[in-house]
Amino acid sequence: MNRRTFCAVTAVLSLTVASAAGAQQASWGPGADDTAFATMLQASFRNAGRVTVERLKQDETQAFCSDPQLATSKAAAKQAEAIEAANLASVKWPSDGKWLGDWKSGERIAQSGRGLTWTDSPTQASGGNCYNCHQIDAKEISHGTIGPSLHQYRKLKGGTEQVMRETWAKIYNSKSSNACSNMPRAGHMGILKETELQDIMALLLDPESPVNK
Amino acid sequence: MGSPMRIRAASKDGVTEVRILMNHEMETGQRRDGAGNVVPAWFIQEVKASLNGKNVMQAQWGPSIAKNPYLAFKVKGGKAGDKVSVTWVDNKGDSRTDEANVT
Amino acid sequence: MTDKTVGRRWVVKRGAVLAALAAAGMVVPKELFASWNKAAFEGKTADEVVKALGGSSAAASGEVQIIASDIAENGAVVPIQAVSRLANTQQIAILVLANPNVLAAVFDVGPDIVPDFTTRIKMSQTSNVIVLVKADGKFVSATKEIKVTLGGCGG
Amino acid sequence: MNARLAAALVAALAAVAVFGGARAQDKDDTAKGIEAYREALKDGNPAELFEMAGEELWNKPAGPKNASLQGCDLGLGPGKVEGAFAQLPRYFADTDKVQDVESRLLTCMSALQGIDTQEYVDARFGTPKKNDLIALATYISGASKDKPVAVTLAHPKARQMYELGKRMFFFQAGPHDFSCATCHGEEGRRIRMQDLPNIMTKEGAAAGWTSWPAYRVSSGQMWSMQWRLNDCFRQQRFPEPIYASDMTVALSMYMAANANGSTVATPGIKR
Repeated sequence: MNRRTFCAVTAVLSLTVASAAGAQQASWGPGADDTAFATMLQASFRNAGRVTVERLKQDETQAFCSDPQLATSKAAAKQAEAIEAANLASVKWPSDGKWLGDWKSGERIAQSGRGLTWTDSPTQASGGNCYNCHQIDAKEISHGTIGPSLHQYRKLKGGTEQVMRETWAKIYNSKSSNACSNMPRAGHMGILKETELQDIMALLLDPESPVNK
Repeated sequence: MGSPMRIRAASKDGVTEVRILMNHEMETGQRRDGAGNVVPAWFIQEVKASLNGKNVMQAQWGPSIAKNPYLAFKVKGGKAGDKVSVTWVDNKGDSRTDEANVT
Repeated sequence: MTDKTVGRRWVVKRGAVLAALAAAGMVVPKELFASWNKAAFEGKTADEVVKALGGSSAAASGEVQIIASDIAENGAVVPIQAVSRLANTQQIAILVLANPNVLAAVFDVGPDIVPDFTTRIKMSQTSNVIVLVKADGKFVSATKEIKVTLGGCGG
Repeated sequence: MNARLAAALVAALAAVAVFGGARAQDKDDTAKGIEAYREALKDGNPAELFEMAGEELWNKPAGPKNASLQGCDLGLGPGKVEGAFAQLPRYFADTDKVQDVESRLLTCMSALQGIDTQEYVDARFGTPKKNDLIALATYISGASKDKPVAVTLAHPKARQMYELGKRMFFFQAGPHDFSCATCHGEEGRRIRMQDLPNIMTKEGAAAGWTSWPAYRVSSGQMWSMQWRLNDCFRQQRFPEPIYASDMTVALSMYMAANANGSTVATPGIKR
C-alpha cells in the first residue's frame, strides 16, 4: 500500500473510533487495536492487475458495517438510518424514465459473476452475481441462498410504480433500505450500467420473464 | 518422463482390487490458453496392468478421462505380497511404470 | 509438484530412451500404440463408436450397470462405475454423448478380470452417459443421464 | 466409489420415496445427487500424488546449502512432522512471530537451505515454486490427519493474531462491499451449489479449516489455505494478499482457534 492509502485507511479507522464514542473499552477490536490493524493491512496486500491497494480505503458505510457489534447495537440505530438516507440520496433514477429493459439480457447478466477482480481484463464486462446468492428463474438449479428467492417476483410483489421504484433503489444501492445489507451496490459502485440495471429489472418484473411464469 | 503413480492393491475374498492414481494433465486439445491458442492434446492412451508379471488388464483412453486419472479394477486371485505393475503410455510416447505389493 | 522426483518407495522403469526419441519425432513406438483404436475415439455418435469397435447395434440390457451420481458438481471430474454381469464379457466402454468425441475409455476384459471398472471422466455439459458391453461377440448397453451444474461464483 | 457411492445412491432413493410433493422432491434430488457426487470423489483423492511429491521435497537436499528440510522445526521440535500441522498456526520464539505452515516453511527454506524465499512469495499460484510449497504443506498436513486441532492463544502475540484475524473477518471494502463475513457469517447459506461454512461457529470453522490443503477437481490443482484465502480475496474484489503475510496468518489463526477440538481431515478434495 502506498503512503496515501495507508493514511486514508487510518483516517477512516479513527473516524470509526470517534463514532463509537468511547463505547469500545475492550483491548481488541475497532477503537482499541487500530494501529496494529492498520499496520497489518498495509503490510499484507499488494497491487495486482488493475486492482490497487486503494480499494482498502473504506467509505462510511463500509467502516460502519465492519464493526458488527456497533452496527447491530441500539445506540447506533440513528447512525444506521443516516447511512441509509445517504445511500438513498445517491440513487440515480433511469434517465429515459423506463424501468424495464430486456429480460433475456438480464438473465445473462444475472448468471455472470465476473468483473472487477485482479484477474479480469479491463474489457471484461461485470456480471450482476445475482444467481450466486438468489434463486431467480427456477430452471437454474445452481443458485445461492445468501439472499431471498426472487422466483415469481412480480406475481408476489405486483408491478406497481411503487414496486418498480423500490426494486430499482434496492438494485442500484442496496444500502438505501438496509445499511449493512450483504448485497453489493450495483449502480452506486458502478458495477452495472444503467441499461444493465434495466435488464435485471426486466428479469424480475417483466410479465414475459420466465421468473413470472 | 511422468511423475510417480500411487497404486494400492488389496486382496479380499479371492479378488484383488487395484486402485491407481496417475499424474497426468490429460489435455483434451479443445482448450485455449490465455493468448487464445489451442493447447495441444496430451493424454494417456493406454494403460496396462500385470499381476506377478502376467498381463491382466488393458485399457484404451481418450482425452475425456479426467486430469490426474483415477482407475479402480478387480482381478480374480492375488494374495498379500503379490506384485502389481501398472504402465501407462501417452500420445506423445511418454510412459511410466510403477509397482506395488498386494496387501 | 516437481516433475522429476523419483519416489523412493516406487520401483521405476521407464521407456526413457524410446520416449525421448518419440518426443523428438524420430521414432513412433508402434508396439505401444498398436491397440489404440483411432476410429473409435474419433467417433461423434454412439453408432460410429459401436461400428469402430466391430459391432452393428447395442440393445439395452439390465445386466449392464452404470453407477454414478445423478448430478455432477463439476463436469471436469465425474466418477463413473461401469459393471457387467454378463458371462463372457470381453470389453466395456464408456461413452459421453454430448462430448465432441463420445468415447472416453475402452477396457479389455480378460479371463482374470472382474468386469467392474471405476474411473473419472470429463463432461462438457449435461449428457447421457452410456456403458457399452461386448459379451459373446454381441454389444449391449445401459444409459444414464448425468446433469452437470455450475459451481462457485462463476468468476 | 463402489460401496460408498452405492450407499449414497440407496440413501438418495430412499429419501425420494419418503418425501412427497414435486418441489420438495426436486430440491431433495439435487441435494442428494450432489452429496452422492462428493462421496464418490473421496475415494482416490489425487491429493495423494502431491503428498508423495511433498515428502520427496522434504527429504531431498536443495538450495545453496544443499540441505534438506528434515531439520525444520514446525513447532514440535526439529524434524518432527507428525502432528505438527494440527497445532499450527503457533508462536515461534526464533522468529518472534506467529506462523502458519506455509510461512514457517519459508523460514526453514531460508535458514536451512539458504534459499532466497522472496521469489517463492512473489511467484504466482500454479507455478512450480508455489506448487513445491503447496506439495510440502500437503505432506505436512497429511501427517496430522485424524488428529485434533489444538492451537494455543497462550502467547500474547498468538492472542493478538486471533483478534486481528477476527477483525479482518468483518472488514468490508472494495466495489462489492464484501467481507469474509458476507458469505461465512451465517448458518446454512450457499453460493450457487457451494455450501458456505459459518466460520464463527466451531462446526463451520472446522469445515473451513480442517479440509485444506485440498485437491480442486474444477482446476485439477492442489490448493493450500494460502491459495484458498488468495482466491477468496480475489472474488471479494480486494487487492491481492501477499503470500504468508500477517493478515493471512491472522485469519488462519481465527479459523484454527475457532475449530479447536475438531479433527484434521487434510488433504481434502473439493469442487
